[in-house]
Amino acid sequence: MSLLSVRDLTVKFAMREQTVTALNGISFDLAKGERLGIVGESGAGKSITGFALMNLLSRPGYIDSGEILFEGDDVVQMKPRALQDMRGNRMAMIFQDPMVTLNPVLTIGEQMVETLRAHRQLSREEARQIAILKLREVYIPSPEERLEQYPHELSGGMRQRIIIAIALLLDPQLIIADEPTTALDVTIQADIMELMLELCQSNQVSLILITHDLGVVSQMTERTMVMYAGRIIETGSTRAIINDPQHPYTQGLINALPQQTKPGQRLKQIQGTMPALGRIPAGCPFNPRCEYATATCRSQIPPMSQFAQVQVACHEVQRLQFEAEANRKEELA
Amino acid sequence: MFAYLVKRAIQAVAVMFAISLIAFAIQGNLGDPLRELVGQSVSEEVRQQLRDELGLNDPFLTQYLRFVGNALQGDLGTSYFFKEPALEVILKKLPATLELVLGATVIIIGFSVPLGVYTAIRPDAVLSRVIMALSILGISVPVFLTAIMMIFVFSVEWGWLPSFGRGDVVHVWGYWETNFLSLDGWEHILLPSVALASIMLPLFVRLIRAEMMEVLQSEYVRYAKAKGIAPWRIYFIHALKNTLLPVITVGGVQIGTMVAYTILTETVFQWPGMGFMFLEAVNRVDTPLIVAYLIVVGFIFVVTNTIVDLIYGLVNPTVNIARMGA
Amino acid sequence: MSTALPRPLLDIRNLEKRFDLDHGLLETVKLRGGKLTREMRSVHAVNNVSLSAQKGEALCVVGESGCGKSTVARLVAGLLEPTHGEIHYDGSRIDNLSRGAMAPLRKKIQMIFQNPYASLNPRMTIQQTLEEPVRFHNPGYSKGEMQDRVVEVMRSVGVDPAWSKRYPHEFSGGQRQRIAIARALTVDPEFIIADEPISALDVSIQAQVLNLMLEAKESRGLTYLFITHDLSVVEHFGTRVAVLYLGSVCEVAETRTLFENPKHPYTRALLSAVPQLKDDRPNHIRLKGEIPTPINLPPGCPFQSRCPMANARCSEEKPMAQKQPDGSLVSCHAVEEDRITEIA
Amino acid sequence: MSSYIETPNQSRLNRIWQSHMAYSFRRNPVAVVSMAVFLFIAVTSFLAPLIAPYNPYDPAQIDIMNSEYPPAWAEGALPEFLLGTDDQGRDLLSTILYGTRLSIIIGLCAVGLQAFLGISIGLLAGYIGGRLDSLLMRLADIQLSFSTLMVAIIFLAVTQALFGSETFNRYAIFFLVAVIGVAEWPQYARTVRATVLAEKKKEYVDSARVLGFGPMRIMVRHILPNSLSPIFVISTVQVANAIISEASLSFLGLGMPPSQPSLGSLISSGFDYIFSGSWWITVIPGIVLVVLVLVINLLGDWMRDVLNPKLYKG
Repeated sequence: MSLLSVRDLTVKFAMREQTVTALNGISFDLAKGERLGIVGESGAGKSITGFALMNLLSRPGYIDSGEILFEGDDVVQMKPRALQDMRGNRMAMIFQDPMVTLNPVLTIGEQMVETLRAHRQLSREEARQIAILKLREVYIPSPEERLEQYPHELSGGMRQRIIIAIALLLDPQLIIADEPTTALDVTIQADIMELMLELCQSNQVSLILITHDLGVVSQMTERTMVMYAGRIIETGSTRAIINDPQHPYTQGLINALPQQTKPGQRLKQIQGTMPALGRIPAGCPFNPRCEYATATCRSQIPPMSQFAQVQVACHEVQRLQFEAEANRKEELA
Repeated sequence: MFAYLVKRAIQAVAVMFAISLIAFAIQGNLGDPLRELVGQSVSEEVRQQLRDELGLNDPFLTQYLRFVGNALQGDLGTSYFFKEPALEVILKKLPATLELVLGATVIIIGFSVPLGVYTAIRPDAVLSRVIMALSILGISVPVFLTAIMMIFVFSVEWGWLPSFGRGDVVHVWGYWETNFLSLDGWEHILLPSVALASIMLPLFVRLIRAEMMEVLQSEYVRYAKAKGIAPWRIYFIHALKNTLLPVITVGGVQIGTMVAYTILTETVFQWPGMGFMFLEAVNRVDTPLIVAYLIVVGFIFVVTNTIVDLIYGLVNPTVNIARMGA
Repeated sequence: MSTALPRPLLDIRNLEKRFDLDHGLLETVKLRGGKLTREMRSVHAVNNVSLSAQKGEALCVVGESGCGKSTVARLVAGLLEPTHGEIHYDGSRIDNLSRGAMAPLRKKIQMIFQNPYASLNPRMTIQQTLEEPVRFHNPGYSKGEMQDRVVEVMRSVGVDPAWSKRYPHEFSGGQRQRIAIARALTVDPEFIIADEPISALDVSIQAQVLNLMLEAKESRGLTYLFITHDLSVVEHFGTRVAVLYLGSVCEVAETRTLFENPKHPYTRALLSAVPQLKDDRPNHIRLKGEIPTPINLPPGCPFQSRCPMANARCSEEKPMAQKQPDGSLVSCHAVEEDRITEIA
Repeated sequence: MSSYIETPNQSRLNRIWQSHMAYSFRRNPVAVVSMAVFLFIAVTSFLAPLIAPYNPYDPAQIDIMNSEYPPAWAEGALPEFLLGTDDQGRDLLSTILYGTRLSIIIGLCAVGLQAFLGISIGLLAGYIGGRLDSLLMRLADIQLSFSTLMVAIIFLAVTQALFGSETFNRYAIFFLVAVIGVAEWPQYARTVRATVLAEKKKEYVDSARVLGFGPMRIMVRHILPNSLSPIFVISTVQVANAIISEASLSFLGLGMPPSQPSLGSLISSGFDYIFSGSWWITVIPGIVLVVLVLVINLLGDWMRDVLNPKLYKG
């Protein structure tokens, strides 16, 4: 049985003028110990997915329909008390910007101890000892001193380590990490990624890594899900997605990276921009930007189907494959 | 944060210096001390002699330094009307005003925090809407009008509560007589302190609500929820502490306004405090008393504001005066 | 290959910029161990930086946050005044000019900013935003000439001139960045300072903007000073690269040389830390600790606290830039003494 | 040379801006009603000389024998005095109309003075910065901590004692405008400075500097238009506050004299008669005052919601 099973999850935002759909019937499964990457550009709905899994959407967002089965319980139907017991305990979250995630007026110690005591019957001292242990695990020097410090006294990288330590405090089954390294510098980012990978593997924790950076996904996850305008458009093993993407958007995303083009040459760009919520076109949401779009694409939403090594939602995937083949032959000839 | 402390101290001294200059200017230009001393029917020669004796012909600086020197020793002149040292007159009236301010402060703090927090947590509840509607009405009614209306309703129409004076006060120590040790005292102080609180309370409710709502939107509150922290702890530990930081600064500024409003409240309720005394002194052109009031009130402002600044520094970990030298 | 080069278009010599943290006498006084001491804290944002760019080049400045790369850009743009050092443009010194004397240069040197949501005045239409600099620098232009100019730059950045009556908030981030580029192009500059122009944009939009900048470079013969933290962009866009760490230059080299044969330990660590698409294991050089704050820097090499090669000399003496056989300039004692070993 | 661009810009800017404002205004019944009530009070009071049944400033029309008649609906009323008469026999309706006009004029003039001082000082402090900025802002903090009302009471009390009531009463309106206007400058100055500082950091200002524009042009053309929202919002609140301040000062006898009553002095003169049952002299002008201030505050609230500026605090 999978650890997490999401079925037809739909999230809407009740704006003043209209209600817009931010997540449109997404479904996926996550096995115990598996690391899944959710990739997309801003507005794709990847962060909303992360918060929806915790049932932590803030107004005006709400889960409209669907179910999120986590260890057999439906998170969507959970009572506030049950949610509170689950969050931070069985399912933990790492936020994007470590500079604003920790409460500025509480010491690191207070913020760690309260998390432990919210879920376990522990004395302050016991909780403190566990906190120190976990800080050691994330390689924080002199953890006893850190507990007495306030967030503003620590650097961004240090804070993100502490946030990872807090996520691990109660040995959760699943960690959702929302762009955990985006706000950090490259050298620090590499450290944090390595640390997360090591901890997930050694503790058998499942990970959902939400990011816009294909490079990060490539190094951290086993499976990848590509999102566009509130839908999953392609999913499969990370290797398959990176090496042989099928959806024109995924292809475009990878080809647009500067590494994919010879220096000085024009990058292969995707035209246009991601549509704003509420202005998502009929049919395939990608059709206005897609060079392969047909009349079908403009009217019908493509279903998910297995193709090559991945599952992809594209009407024209076969033609694409055919053309790619032809191009390759041409190049060879 | 050594600089923080020194700066506050220097500022306090500078403000007191400015107040003393103003007070001195008023003393020199308002009324004629000779007339108060000897009346009109004295010849010009005797007047000049008296002026010399009183040092009124000395150069400005000498006169000012004498004024400050006397003030530092607690000598702020003698009230023309009471024929007593001005400072003593004020000190006698001070407890009445302080008790009034205390009563109002307790009401403001006691109600504004729960109401502000409640309306921030449940912005759509009917009760919140009622509280917010009342609060905007509250800030639209001037203090003196609230006071009058309360007298009209509770004293004139229903006759429940007394409309003026302090009633039976119990002597505690020195000049301090208190309202809080007799039922009659409580009855007398109730309306004035409610009236004094009436404009500040809605202001604080709205301020706390606005700050709290902003804090509740913050990333760290969302993070606390994601950690499974209980709601009460999120509201009262995570959010409230951050909410109160800006509220403290605004609160410090409002102390001045509060003292100003005591003048209005005391006038309506004929409360025998400093404010009421000040207006009487103005009507009687009792210059030493006016000057003394100015200095005492200025001193209270400076002290309270400095204390508020220090509290802010202590509460806010990013200012951090608790760890000096760090 | 850099020996017989003509006079560089931009020449930065020993540039320094400090920001004082403590203003006034009082803040410099500290209570230490019961004694009053006086100390000035200042941020050493840029320390003794020398760089030059030839005409037609795209000089990239890379580094992590706090390395002073944006400060360098703002110093060259004249938004900040250097504490020490000189900036020469086309043979004449520009860092000490008054605003009036600077005016003719403003047409030549333009700047593109990071955040497209803040770099356009929200209360001005696109037309007004683009017209203002044209009018300001060409008072003699007729209304028709001005209109032509605006239409021309809008076309050249791929924004439909029919939208010129709209306000910035009606455009997406990518389109705003195009408009910001258009604004810089209105005065027909020859040198463009681009401060992280694509880092606030989505991947698919980054490619669009980068292509636009490449096009402008070719069609207008522009020279770029390109500030970025993204090494993959550098490899693609830059002709030469300068790596900055804590306000000092570690290494300057031709792009290809730098990527094929990085020499400075920091450059190596930086390159190895970029997550690669095709390889599925993070395999980077781990640096000790974190970037120190640039407040009151200690003597010696700025990188010593994290450098795996650091020794006693590194903590005492600041390394000078040394020319390497392949033409790159490296400031590192270890490289100079040939102590660098392969580190994994 | 810039006038050419200014005009079309201004009107277009207004059009866009107003359409957004107008839309949210139409959708907000509280704002619509508040505006209607405010306009009603403002128009009737400014037309007081035309529509008021009596002229309270004309001694020939006042008869002390008419004093303390209750409003028309109460027992023992005279039908010609719709809202009754005050202690001096003046028609209360007419006196209220004239008094409201005075209150509004003093409020608007005082806020105009505040805005002029505060915006100039705020722009200066924000744009120049440095020592001048810290000095001005410290002054503003100190001034604020003493509170407008306190400063006004002391200033007016001393002035009154210095000049004597007769001279004071003659120029009371100017003293009031001056003291409320001067004492409240920090509100504007701090708000404007905070916005200027926030705007100055934005890259469009840097871009204007790189394009070679001068500081005056950047201030006026770029920064000021983007600082207007908070100025609008605090202006409404300030008018409400100024009217309350004026009423409070007049109530204390430090403002408008009873011969030329504003709403505050009317309430004050009626207060003595409240115990003898003549409640209307206090209550009716009191209600007018509260309604006037309330609708202005409600409009301010609405404007704050629509423009949502980041206001200065703490």
